[in-house]
Amino acid sequence: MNIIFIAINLAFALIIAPLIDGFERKIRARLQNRQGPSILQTWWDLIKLFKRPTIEPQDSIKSLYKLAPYITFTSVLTAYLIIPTLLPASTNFIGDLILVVYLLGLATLSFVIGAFSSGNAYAQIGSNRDVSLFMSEELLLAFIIGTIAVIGKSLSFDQLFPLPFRISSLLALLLLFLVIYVASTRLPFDIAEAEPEIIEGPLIEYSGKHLGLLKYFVFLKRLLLYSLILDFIIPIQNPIRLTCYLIGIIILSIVYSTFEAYYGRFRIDQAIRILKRASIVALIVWMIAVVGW
Amino acid sequence: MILEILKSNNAKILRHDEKVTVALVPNDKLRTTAELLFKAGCYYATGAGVDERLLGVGFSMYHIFNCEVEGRYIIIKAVASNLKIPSITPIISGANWAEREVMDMLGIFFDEHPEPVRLILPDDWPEGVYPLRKDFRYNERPPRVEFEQKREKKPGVIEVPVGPYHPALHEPEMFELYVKGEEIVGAVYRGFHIHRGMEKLAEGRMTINQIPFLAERICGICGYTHNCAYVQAIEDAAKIEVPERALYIRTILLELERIHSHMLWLGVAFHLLGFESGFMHTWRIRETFMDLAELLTGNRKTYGMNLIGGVRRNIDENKKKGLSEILDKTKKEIREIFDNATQMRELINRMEGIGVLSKKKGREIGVVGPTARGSDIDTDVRRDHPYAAYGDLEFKVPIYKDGDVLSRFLVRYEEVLESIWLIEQALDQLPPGDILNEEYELPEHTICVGATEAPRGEDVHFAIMGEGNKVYRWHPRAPTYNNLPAVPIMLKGEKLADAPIIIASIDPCFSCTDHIVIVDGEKVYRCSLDNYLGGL
Amino acid sequence: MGRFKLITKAISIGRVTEKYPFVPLEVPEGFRGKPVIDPEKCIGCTACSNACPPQALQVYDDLESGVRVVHLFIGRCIFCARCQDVCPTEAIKLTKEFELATLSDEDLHQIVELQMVRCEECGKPFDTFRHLLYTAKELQPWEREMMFLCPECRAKKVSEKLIFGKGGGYV
Amino acid sequence: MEAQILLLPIGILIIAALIGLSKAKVVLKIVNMLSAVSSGVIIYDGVLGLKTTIELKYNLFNSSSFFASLDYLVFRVDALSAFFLLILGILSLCASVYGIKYMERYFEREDMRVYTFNYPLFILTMYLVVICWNLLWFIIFWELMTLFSQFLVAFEQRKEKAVKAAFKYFCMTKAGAEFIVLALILIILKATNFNANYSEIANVLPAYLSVHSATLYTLTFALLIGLGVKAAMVPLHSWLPDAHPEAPSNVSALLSGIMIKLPIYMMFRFFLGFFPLKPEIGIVIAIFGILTLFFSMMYALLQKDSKRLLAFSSIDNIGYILLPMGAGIYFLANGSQLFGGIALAAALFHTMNHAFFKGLLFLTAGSVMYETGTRDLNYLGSLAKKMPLTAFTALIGSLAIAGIPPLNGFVSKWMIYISTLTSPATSLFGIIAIFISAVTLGTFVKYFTAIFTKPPVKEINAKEVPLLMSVSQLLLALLCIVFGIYPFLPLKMISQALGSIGVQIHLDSLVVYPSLVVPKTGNYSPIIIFAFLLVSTLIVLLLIPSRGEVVPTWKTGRSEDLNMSMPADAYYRDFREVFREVYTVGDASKRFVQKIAEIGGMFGIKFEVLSYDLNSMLSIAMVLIVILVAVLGGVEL
Repeated sequence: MNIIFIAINLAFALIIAPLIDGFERKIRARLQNRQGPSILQTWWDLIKLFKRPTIEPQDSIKSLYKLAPYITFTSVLTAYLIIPTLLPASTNFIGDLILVVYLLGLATLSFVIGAFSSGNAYAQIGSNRDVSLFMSEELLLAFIIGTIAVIGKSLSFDQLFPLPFRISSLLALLLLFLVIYVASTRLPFDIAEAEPEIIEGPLIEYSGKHLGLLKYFVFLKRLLLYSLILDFIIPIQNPIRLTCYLIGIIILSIVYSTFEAYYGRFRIDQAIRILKRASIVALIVWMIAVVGW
Repeated sequence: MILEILKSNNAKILRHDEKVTVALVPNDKLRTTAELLFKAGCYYATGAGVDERLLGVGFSMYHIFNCEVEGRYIIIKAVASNLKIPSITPIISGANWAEREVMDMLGIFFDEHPEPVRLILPDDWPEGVYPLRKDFRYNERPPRVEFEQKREKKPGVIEVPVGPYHPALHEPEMFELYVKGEEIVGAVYRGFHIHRGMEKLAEGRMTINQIPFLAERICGICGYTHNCAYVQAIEDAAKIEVPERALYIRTILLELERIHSHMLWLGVAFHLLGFESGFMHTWRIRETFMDLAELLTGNRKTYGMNLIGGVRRNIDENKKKGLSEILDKTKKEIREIFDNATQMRELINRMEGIGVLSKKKGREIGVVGPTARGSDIDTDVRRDHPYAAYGDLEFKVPIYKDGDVLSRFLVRYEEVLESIWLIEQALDQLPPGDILNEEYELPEHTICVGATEAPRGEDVHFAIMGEGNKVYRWHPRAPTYNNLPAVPIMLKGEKLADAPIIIASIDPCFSCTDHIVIVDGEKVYRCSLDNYLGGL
Repeated sequence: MGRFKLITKAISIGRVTEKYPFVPLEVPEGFRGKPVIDPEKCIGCTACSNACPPQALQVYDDLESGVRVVHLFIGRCIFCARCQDVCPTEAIKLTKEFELATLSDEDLHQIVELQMVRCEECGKPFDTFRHLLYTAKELQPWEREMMFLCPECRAKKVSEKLIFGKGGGYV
Repeated sequence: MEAQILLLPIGILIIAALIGLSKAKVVLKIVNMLSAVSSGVIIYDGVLGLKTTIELKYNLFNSSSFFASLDYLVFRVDALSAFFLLILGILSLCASVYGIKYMERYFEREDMRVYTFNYPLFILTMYLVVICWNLLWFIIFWELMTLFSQFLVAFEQRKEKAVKAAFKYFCMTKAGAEFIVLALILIILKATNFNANYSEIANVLPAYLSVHSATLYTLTFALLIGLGVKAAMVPLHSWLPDAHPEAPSNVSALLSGIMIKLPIYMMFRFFLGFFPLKPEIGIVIAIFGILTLFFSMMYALLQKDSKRLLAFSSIDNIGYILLPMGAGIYFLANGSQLFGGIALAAALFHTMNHAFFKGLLFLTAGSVMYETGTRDLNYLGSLAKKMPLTAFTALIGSLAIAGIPPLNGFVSKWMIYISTLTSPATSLFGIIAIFISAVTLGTFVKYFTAIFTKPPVKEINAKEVPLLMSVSQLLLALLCIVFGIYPFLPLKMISQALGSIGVQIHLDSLVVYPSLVVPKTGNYSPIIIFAFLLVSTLIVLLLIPSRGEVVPTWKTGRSEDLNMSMPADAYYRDFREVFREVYTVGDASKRFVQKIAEIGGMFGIKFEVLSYDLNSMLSIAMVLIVILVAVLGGVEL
């Protein structure tokens, strides 16, 4: 039964993730007085990219450069085995919160190594920023995980979904909201792919199918993180969970894309500093959780 | 007092009136004259070399100084004795490019020039072929010559190429940033990738009333002020009475152009800071001004309104009414947008204290326009050399002291509001009468200069009248030509992430700068601004 | 706070971009678009070709067939409307059309051919018929008779007149 | 009879050392091979030891003096020793096989006898330290181990740096050893009246210490310092980053692979075997662990010398071992068997993992040196083209050390987090551990990309290393993968090992095939994850195949070749800038130690930070011993 559920969740994610991006593009267009592209546009883009041929820069390490997008893509797919998206699948025989975090770590790692292998200066600078951001983001995330673990007395999702209602859990979720925003490479924090100075950074040499995979990866990652935060909130066995979940996703994407449309890009050091401050807040939240509020 | 200086250096005054002073200075006195003028508060505007062999003089160099205190342009002429003229770059570093340009284009050599290498001509251009000499036909194309690239990698830094094709630059130019981690430890500029041969074209083929349309195409954004500058130069030479109404119409259009140019820049600035919605808002408002221009002139951008002696289209009553209505509306909107946008901390943080240019450095290089006003240099051609109708209108010149990107940003923002105010005044006081005066005859061999305050700064056109409805020599100088050398200074020690906004902060208009050159061919890295700006 | 003001502003204003390629775009009166020569009105006076800055308008005579060709190449045109200004018969006008992208070069050329008058004496075509008529108005009556002479022959004729007086010489 | 097998490696290694005294070229091969063989035997011993306890007794001399305690030389392999024997065996096997080719590079430059004589003895002494069952003999072997290893560190005698590093290492560990001596004197004087046999101690000591708590704390203090120096626990680590890079790479592999684990082994013996379990001791150890892993890894981020970077990360991993050990002691003392067991298991598991991937990484660094002759990350680059095999193994090592599933590093880290995070007292440890493991990832992205992928400043000519070297790398890489995907085997050993010091972990509740399950706390199924990753990657590769044409790298339209290589010291500049407090604290503490040393210097006592004067080092240690004994006497009366 679970297996089927997981399969359905996976399929759902694969289909819906680009649509969510299309939806967000529509919202941003609306906030910028534009007619936006249609919601399907992201899907068309992906299909076009998958049709295009790929190229290999001559300074690149071919094998790594070519393999990296696939690993990146599949590692986030693997995370979908664990986090229930559409249907409430019990996943405690596969993995827990720690595993999800580290799978995303794997994704980042392979993404970055692929970029480094492309041998382009912009890619190196970009992935350098990416890793710096990842490390500081991980500090905040670590505190949140600690808080959640202390609150839920567990790390496996069966125990954690939904999180018991406390002050600390609310604050933790708020911080998680921020981390997710950072992790989903959105505008104030898309420093690694900053277009004006380092031209999409790590992605610069990637083209065609590779690029398509990496873009697809980003959309899947976003949906995954959405589902994570929603699962923490919505009771897993609730009959109306499905509707709540879908509404939640829509709300999240509206809020996120509004933020994205109305923030200027941070410089990398500013971003790291912000995350550092946030993690100090997280430390306090952790204390609150330990106290037991 | 200028006259004293010139006389004391036994210069021969060729022309002296309220606008322009032209003097022939003996070569041995050239440097002292230049120094004295510089000390007296005249700033080096530009220099132009002329092949005057047809006038029986030989090759000569014109150094054009902008004397703000007296509101006049001083043109020092020096005649080359067997192709040699003493260089004034050791005294005025601003003359570096001008003199090198003349070296490339006319083959006049400047003694003791610190850096006598090619600036403009590409490396595959044959030695000893000088495109601006009169015996070089305007449609001639010399053969390529082979050359070897000599260049070694810099260890310990990444050499980040910015351009020729880079989204941060909207025109093909080449910066090369030496980056350590995120910090820029050095920068190098290589320009002159665009080659349209306008000067040669104007001298070779065009009649005096056709050149305005060529001049308008020097710049893709602020073409009309070039057009005006040229027209003013000729009118100044021929002493033409331009109808009042025409002057007012010119003023209106100039300010309209300034507004749309600044709005464009502000939008781009937002875009470079990653604030896309700000970009959209700004350009949404800019669009109304584009439509206004279209309404008044029949085209969004290239107005084509000027002829020698006036303008071609009138502003009738209902156009006037529509104009003032729209202005009222948009003024409020602009205020709203920018007052709110400047409350967004992250934008301000990205601009505050970034890319600082000190007043002293700025004077040395001779930066102009908002770049200068951003670093506390109080200069504005509209006020110092009143042209068009600016004499009768009142406006204030915004000055900021910090010299960082933010102050340039604010200068431009305030200038937008000032321009709207100017247009409103001009519309109110728009005098009646005709708009074009075609009764004039053109003098021969008169040396004249016209200047306007382009959105990017002072815009100087130097011309010598020729026989029969032609110009003998025409040398426009775009503001970016003076501002570019400041960029590497601003870049040094900043973060790579700030490079685009810093480069953009002078509102560079590369094509305007490059318009002169006549050839194309594959450029390689050669000249480095740093070499004379105490660089890397 | 300013951020939220901007957001509300944007929402209140709504969409401002247009579905342009799918809906036509309005341009105001006096828009300077694609120039078009009216072959009926054109008299081939070459005023436009002299005024045209980019030499998009060129006028040349085909002496064999005796045709004056007025050739407008829009690929070079800068839409300055100087031709419109100088045209004596308002034959050339700038339309509102601005979508000039095309796949075939021909669309960018407009060629007007005008019949030329041959000189009565030497038979060399020297001017378009229309231009001759246009100028005929302000000709003196005594000039009318040598209207159909090319400038050279006319000059000859005139000098003869001056030498031999009216009605040709004494006997 | 079977027990005699314990003597076999001793014999072989001594013979090897004796052969090693000759200058002949072939000796190198012979010595390495003999060491390899003996390592094989050691592995066999380990396997044997896991089955049954092996014991050998020798009655050396009959005396009833202080030396009575030296009387019985007992070799005994219980499950714990066996576990460490396995690690030692596998690692020294790889190192020796690797050394056969690798050491040839030194022929013309160095006197090989330094290596050929000391290397086998070094392995031998480590072997003896693990198997001996007598505290006094242990300290003797321990000192010998220090001695031989420091000769190996000083292998390149011409390099002043090497010699200095070796001497610093020797002095510090020697001084540390004095503390151990102190501890053991206290034990055999006070508790066990001159009986130094482990079993005896294990019987008597806990009861005694539970009464005399002052002695307990003194012992804990002394042992933490003494063993901590050897294990490079953070306040006492400063010898390691100098010593490890200087040794030949296969020796460095042994040094940080197994040698710095022996103190861990002894800590298990003492703190779990001999001492009563006290929560505060656990917490203290855990705090030391946190300090260790935090600071060392933050400093590892700065390094631009490949082996120095690895050395720092060795310290970091010691932290990753100390942390769960302390936590485990804490849990056990508080009677939560489940988490205590898991934490201790995690400690042992990480010991093993670290031995494997760090050994592997040191070998790859060695291979790079072997080909290019440099350790400078700024200069290296793009070697993956030239040495694909090494690059592959290095990648596996980096992934494993960064704790990326489904490799072995993740399993142990996962166990650490699971055990620590959920309970409030220890969850901060877990949090910091998570953060640091992200920093580890960053560091090893730097290590890998700087050596293997980023374009070099100028062309480097290198080729793939000879087979013998890559074989040992591949073996270790294989172990990293296998133990990652199938952690149940090592866990079984570990449960035995812990069982032998009286800690029960309920393996059957932990391993619910095919996944590791901590009831109501966490779960991880390496097999499913691995299978899914593999299969889905293959499927995507089939669906979206990528074969592209080769084009020049895009340089925004520039034609000439630019220096596109990111200098290693430019990595993560801003991150370091923002987290500069860490470094200020670190440097401040360094200065603080120096200050103390200066004050000490005024009393004629000199710390290693000031000079490398052996006598003064010993004298400090002696003085400290005297003081401590006096204090203790005061307490006891």
